[in-house]
Formats: sequence, structure tokens, C-alpha cells
Amino acid sequence: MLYALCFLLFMIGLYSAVVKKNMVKIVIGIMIMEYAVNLFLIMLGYRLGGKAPIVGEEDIAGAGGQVSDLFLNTSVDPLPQALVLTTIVICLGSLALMISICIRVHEKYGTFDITEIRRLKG
Amino acid sequence: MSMPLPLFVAIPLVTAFLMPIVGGFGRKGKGAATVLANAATICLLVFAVASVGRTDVYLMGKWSIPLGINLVLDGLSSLMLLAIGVVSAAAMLFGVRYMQQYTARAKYLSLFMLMVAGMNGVVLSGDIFNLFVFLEIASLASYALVGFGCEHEELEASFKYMVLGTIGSLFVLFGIALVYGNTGTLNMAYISRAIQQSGVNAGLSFALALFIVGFGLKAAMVPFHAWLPDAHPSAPAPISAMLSGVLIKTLGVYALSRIVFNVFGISETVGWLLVVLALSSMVIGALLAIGQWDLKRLMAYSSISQVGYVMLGIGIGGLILGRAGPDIDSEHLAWASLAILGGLFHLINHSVYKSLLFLTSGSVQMTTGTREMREMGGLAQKMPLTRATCTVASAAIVGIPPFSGFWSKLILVIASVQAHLYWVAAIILLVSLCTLIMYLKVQRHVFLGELPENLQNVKENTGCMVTAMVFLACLCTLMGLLLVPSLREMVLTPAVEVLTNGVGYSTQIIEQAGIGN
Amino acid sequence: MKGMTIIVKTIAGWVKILIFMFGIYVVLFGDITPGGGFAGGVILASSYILLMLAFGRESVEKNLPQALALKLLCCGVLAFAAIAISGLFFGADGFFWNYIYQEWLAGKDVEFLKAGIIPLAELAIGLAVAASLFLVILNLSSFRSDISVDEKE
Amino acid sequence: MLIFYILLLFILIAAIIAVETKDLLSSVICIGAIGFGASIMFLFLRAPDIAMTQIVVEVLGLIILIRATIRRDLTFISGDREFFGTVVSVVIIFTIGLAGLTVFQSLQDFGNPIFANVPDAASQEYISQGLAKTGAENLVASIILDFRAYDTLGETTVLFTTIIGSLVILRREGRKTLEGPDQ
Repeated sequence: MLYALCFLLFMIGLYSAVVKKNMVKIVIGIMIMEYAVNLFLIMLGYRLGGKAPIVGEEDIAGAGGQVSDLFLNTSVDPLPQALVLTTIVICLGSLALMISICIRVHEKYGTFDITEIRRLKG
Repeated sequence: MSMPLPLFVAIPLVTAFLMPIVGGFGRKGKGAATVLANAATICLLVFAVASVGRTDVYLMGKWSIPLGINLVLDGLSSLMLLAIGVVSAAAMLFGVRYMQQYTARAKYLSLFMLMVAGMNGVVLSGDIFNLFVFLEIASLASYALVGFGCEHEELEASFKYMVLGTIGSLFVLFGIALVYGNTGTLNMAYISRAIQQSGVNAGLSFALALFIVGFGLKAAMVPFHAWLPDAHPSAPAPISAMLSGVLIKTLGVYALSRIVFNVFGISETVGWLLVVLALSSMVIGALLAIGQWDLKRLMAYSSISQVGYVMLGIGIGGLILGRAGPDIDSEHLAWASLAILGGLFHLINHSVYKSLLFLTSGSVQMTTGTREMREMGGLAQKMPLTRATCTVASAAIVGIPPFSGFWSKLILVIASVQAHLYWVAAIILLVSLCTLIMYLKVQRHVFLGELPENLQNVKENTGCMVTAMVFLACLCTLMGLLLVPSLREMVLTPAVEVLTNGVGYSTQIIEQAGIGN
Repeated sequence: MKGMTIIVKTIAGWVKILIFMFGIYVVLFGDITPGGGFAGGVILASSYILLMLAFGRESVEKNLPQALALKLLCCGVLAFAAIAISGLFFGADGFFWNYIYQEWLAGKDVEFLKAGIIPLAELAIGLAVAASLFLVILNLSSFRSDISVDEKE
Repeated sequence: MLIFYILLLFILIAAIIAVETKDLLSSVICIGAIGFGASIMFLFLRAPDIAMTQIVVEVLGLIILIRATIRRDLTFISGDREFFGTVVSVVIIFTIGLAGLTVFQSLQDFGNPIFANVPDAASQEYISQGLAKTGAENLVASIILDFRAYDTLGETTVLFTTIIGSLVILRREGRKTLEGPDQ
């Protein structure tokens, strides 16, 4: 059910990106889609009553960095977290580039309305 | 191992990082940056030629899979590396002179190298998330390069391209998340093994649909093609050559066929889907192209139609493989291989002649200052070399016998007849006719006819630009030699075997990774 | 942008140091605590952005010119790439091979650089991220009122 | 469990307001609300690294977005594109949404991650061997900078690409006249 709500968020973003005619609204739609994917990835790795994937003092069971069974069985999945860290930065980068293009288009055409930005024919 | 695989990514990356520093030292620095970038692309071309015929699995950071990321070099990857190497070396050389009409050349070189690095990364990656990261590098660099001129149309095309491209990337990312949620791994070989064990459930088939839409957007297959006719003409000519020549094939066709064939395993439904998408791209692209009067826009629509040919070959092969199932007899396997061979051969042909066509259009645009075909004419006397190379490329794309395009189209026709799809063969011939009409139009209106008053003083380009065009034209005429058995065994057959092998990919990679290190 | 009032300027001057220190802390201890190169780099960049909002763009640009920030960015990413490539030379043929932890410090108990290349990579990434975000904000805010790096040459 | 539903509903409502409101500045502020909601949610999902990165990135993203909207385009542009295109897009989105809603049955239940059920999943190995093999207590750091460091190289490159790209896009003059003949 939570997953489906996440997918709904993705669809709201897609709706905004495809249907709206204000360029900033399109960018906002893309941002919402990104949030949805990030949330979905993290949720996939969550374990009920889990622990953050950081080995504390009390989790070390033996020499050479062996961790205790308790930690092994309660830690949440670290892999999606690493992936989301990557996607967050990618999204920030594409946001910066997209906003640069928006500002430049606004300077050239004087509007954010994409139905008026139509020099290229179909 | 003589040469480690990461160098394919590391060389262009380091060159790209160096560009803003080197280019900061005034005029001499810019010259040095240009020389450095050209050396890097030529170096990559040499490496790509050296890697033909090798298979290799490289483990990043010496971590065994699935812990770490692996790079895979097989027949298909080395074919793509070869195409990227050839086109990027020629486009870079062409750009030395052409890009002097723009400012910020050091940044252009940097973005160009980043795009090459991204494409090489996509081609080599054996990890699905890593593939996504490098796909983003290549696409972000191309968004910026499309808007490089900072004029009205260019920015508009760039925005359109960026929105659709980002939506495509997010679809791919959501598909990756679903795949991870269903299989618990990101390594393509392990995903493939898990899918074979559990079968394709609802989540995985939805993920496959997301991948087809996402990569279809990158490849500009017909329902998703809206950005391409704007983006490709707006970019500077060397970048148009890169985008049409290799980018849409690497990010779209290569990634899609890798995932459909090697990770999920081909089925008849997916095969039909690919054939239908390919046919609609071919027909609609060709019909729209005939009506264009903008030289580069015509070529962009023709790209849509030609990518359709590539997908058609791969799709027919997939259809035959999917119909026969896992225990396929040798005759059907041979026909499937032939279809895929046609598709891949057309892929590499198209990357050569379409980039050549875009370079000639850049040469024409630079001397005449316009892309409008109605304002040109009679350039044959003024620009003999451009005319000659353009004619060679047109002959190849139309499919006039000694040139390469003829052979790949012939193979596609034979394969579709063998698959009992006679109407597909008819469509291939009809689309070829449309292609003939559009390139006759180019010849008629650009190079023949009356020379307008204002173009009396134009001169042929010399130096780097002509060298790049002649290099590609020579390749274009010689490309048919790839079908000679000994060369075919080296270049094309291994690539075909990768796709016909299907999900056998997983066991092969896991074995190689275990033994190799 | 001329900057804000004297109160804002004074407080921003103090807070800036704290944010900067916090950013460096987050970057350096990324292998032990949450955070790391990216979060730390963004915090470092935001200390400069605070200065930019309080004192105006010109004074910040005097402090850290665009061309220098671009060079810092290149140095950061080059350092990260160099860490990756150095794995090919130290230790047999492993791109990104963590040779410091696996070979040089194997079995030893040290405080500094305990995780091998990880803290070094965090530093490189922190530098790159801080410089790049600073550049983005500076460029977006200076658009229309200033010439960019290229035309100064 | 309940807290996740509350936070997700909050995010969804903020998203709907962000998409539908007429005022651009309020829609940007709603994006901020989504980001902070997501950040708190990451904290409850036991991902402190992500929560921290999300919050700082969110601040910067908001600065960038506000920079784009403020003092520009005071006339409100609202509404949709052409009627026919809108209807087609909405129908397509609705179908994808319906198709998508059914597929989540195939996933493991929430709170029971897939890696715990696959014997040779990489994540098991990361948790049990991560500290021993890389020396970093923060397993996320050990993954992004050691096991999957190649991804991080790509990620830094993405940032570099976008910076160079936006510098290129924000140039004052795109073209110049050609100097001298080609040699």
C-alpha cells in the first residue's frame, strides 16, 4: 500500500510534467517524480524495527571488524541508501541545468509559457 | 591483460576534467586543449580497434560480483566501442575548425569528452545502476551541447529534449528500483539468473515496459520521437553527427537490446512490440522527412527512419528466437542470427554515413550561412569535395549496390522473407524508395541547379573539415568489406552471438568473473 | 545586490565560520558518522552562499573569483579520478582498489586514514561539490548583470 | 507504520498543491515542504545519511528554484496545453497508473526487505563484511566509496557535467565572427 502511494506521487509528477504549460511547473513535476523514486528505493530496504546501517561500538562482536548477529538481523539495507545518495546528486545537477535553460529561455522569449515558445515547427 | 578496460572511461574523463584548466591559459591554452582532445579521441579509436575480438570481464576495485561493479567487454560492446571511436574521432577533427564560430571552446571540448566517456561507460557496464549513471552523464552533456549556440531555437530545442530525456531517465530509474525490489541484486548477470529461476512476474514485466518506454525515449522510436527533429538540427554540426551517429544508438538501441535479450530474455510478445515500434519509426520518419526544406531537419527525420531499420533487424531476430523458445533448431537460429546481423550491420553503417551527412551539412551551413534548401543551389562547382562526400553518403544511405547500405538492407529483406513477414519486406523497399526521394531532393536543391546571387563568392572548406569528411567517406565505401567472412567472424559475428545467446549471458559472465580474477 | 544591514552582516560573519567548520567536520568524518563528501560539500558551499546573500555578490567574488572556483572544481574531480587510477599502479591492476587499507595498513590499528582511500575520496568529493554548487549559485544570480568567465580572458 | 502513512499523505497533499496552485512562489514553497517531508521520512526509515543530504540539497535546490521564479513573469500562466493533447495524456497516465498499482503485489511486504530473503544478496555481505573489508563504520560510506566507488565517480562527473553545462548555457554571447582563414 505504501508502495502504491509512492507510485501515485510519481504519477502526479508525470501529470505535471506532461500537461502543464508553465516551464517552472514542468520542472517541479520532474522534481516530484525524483522524490517519488528516491522514497520508493529507500522503502524497499526498510526493515520493521530496523537499525541504521552504521556499525556502533556495541555491534562489534570480535576482532577484525566482525559484527554481531543482532546487527546482522536488524540493520536495514545499505545498498538502496547508497543508490539514493547518487540519484539525489544527479537530480540536483539536472535541476541546475534545467533552471539555467529556463532562465535563458525566459530572457530570450520573455515568458515561461511553452505554448508561446514555438519557433520550431512540428 | 594488455590494457585494462576502465581506461575506456578514464581517458576521456581525465581529458574532460583537464580542459577548463588547460583552456584557461589564453589562446595557446585553447590550442593545447584542442590538440589534447584530438589525441584522446584518436587514442580511444586505437584502443577500440585493439579490443576487437577480445572478451573480458573486469572487476572494479577487485571486488567479486555481485559485491562490486563489473565491466564486460564482449562482441556487442566492442562493436559499439568501434562505432563511438570512429564517429567521435571524425567529429572532433571536424570541430577544430567548425567550432571557431562559437565562444567557450574549452567547455565544448570538455562536454564532448564527457559525452564520449558516458557512452563508453554505458557500453561497458555490467551493472544496471551503473548503466543508468553513465546514461545520465551522456545525456546531460548532450542537453547542454544542443543548446550550445544560445539562440532562441537552440534553447527551446534543448529544453524540450531535456524534459523528455529526463522523464525517460526517471522511467528507467523506476524500472531499476522495481527490478531491485524483485530480485535483490543490481548486477545484470545475477538479475538474469534470478529471473530465470523465478520467472517473469507482474512487477518484472511492468519494469520491462518502463525500460522499453525509457530507452525508447532515448532512441526516439516513433511515439516518443518528438524531441529529435528539434534537438539534432539545433546542435553544432559535429554534435549533430555524434547525436545521430552514435548517441541514440548507444543509449537507446544498445541499452534496450542488452536488457531485453540478455537480462529479461526475449519472448514473442516483446519481439512483436519491437517490430511494430521499428516499422512505425521507419514509415513515419521517412514520410515526414520528404516534406522538409531545412537540410539538417530532413536528415534528423531520416535518422528516425534509419534507427527503425536497426530495431527491425533486432526485433525480427527476437521474434524468431521468441517463437522457437529455448530449444531452437539450428535452421531457425541461423535465420535469427541473419536478422540480427542485418540490424547490427545497419547500425554501424548508419553511424558512419549519417555522421558524414551531418558533417557535410555543417560544411554547407558554414560557407552559405543557411540551412534552408530553397536558398541554396549550384554548389557543386564551388564545393566539389563536400559534394563528392555527400554523394557517397547519400548513395550509401539509399542503398545503391556497391555501398554498405545496400548490403544491410538486402540482409534485412532476406531475413524478413525467411520469417514469413512478406509485408515487412515490402515496407523496407518502400521506405528505401522514400529515402531515395529525399536524398535526390538534397542533391537537386543544394548541389545542382542555379547558383544564387549571394553565394557567388563561397569557397570550399579546407584542412581539418575536409580531412574528417574524406576519412568518413573512405570508410563508407569500404564498409561493405565487413561482410567478407574473415572480417565478419572478427567484428560482426561475436556481436550477433551475444544477442542470440540470450540469457546464457548470465552463466557466461559469472563463470568468467570467477575464473578471471 | 549591495548586501543587507549591519546586523545581518555581523551575524553572518560569525555564523559563516561555524557553518564552515561544521562542513569540514562532516567531510572528514564521513566514514564514521552520517554525512560525507556530498553533504559536507553542500554545507561548505552554503556558507559562501550565506555570505553572498549578506554581503552581496561582489565582495564574495573578490574573495573567491569564478575562475578560481572552476579550477578548484577541476582539481577536486581530478583528485578523485587520480585516487581511482592510482589503484592501477599500487597493487596489481585494480581500478579503485583500496590499496591503502588492504595492503599498506593491513592488520595495523591506526587512527588516521583508518578506512584507506575512503577519507581521501571524501575530501576530493567535498572540494568538488563545494566548488561546483558555489559556481552554480553564483552564475545563476549573476546572470544578466555580469560577464562570465570566458569573456574575461 | 502509521507515521509513514501520515508523512506520505502530507507529501502527496503538498505535491497536489504544488502542481495545481496558480502562484509559482507558493508552488516552489510546496516543493520545499515535500523535500522536508521526505527528509523526515528518510530519518524514520533509518537512513540518516540520506536525510542529511536531502535536507542540504533541498535548501540549495530551493535557492535555485526561487532564483528562477522571483521577479520574473508576474503574469500567472496557468491551465493546461491544448484540450485534445491534455485528454490523451491524462488517459495514458491513468492507464499507466492503474497498471502500476497492481504490480506492487509482487514485491515483498513493506518492512520485510528483499535482501533478507535472498541468500546470496550483496547487501547481506555488505552488512556482515563491510567493516572488516573496508574499515569504515558507516556502511553507506563503505558502499559508495569502496564497493561501488565507480558509481560515485560517475556521480561526481554528473555534477561536473551540469556545472560546465550551465556555465555554457548562461554564456552572454554564443557565437562570434570567424577569425582568419583555416590553415
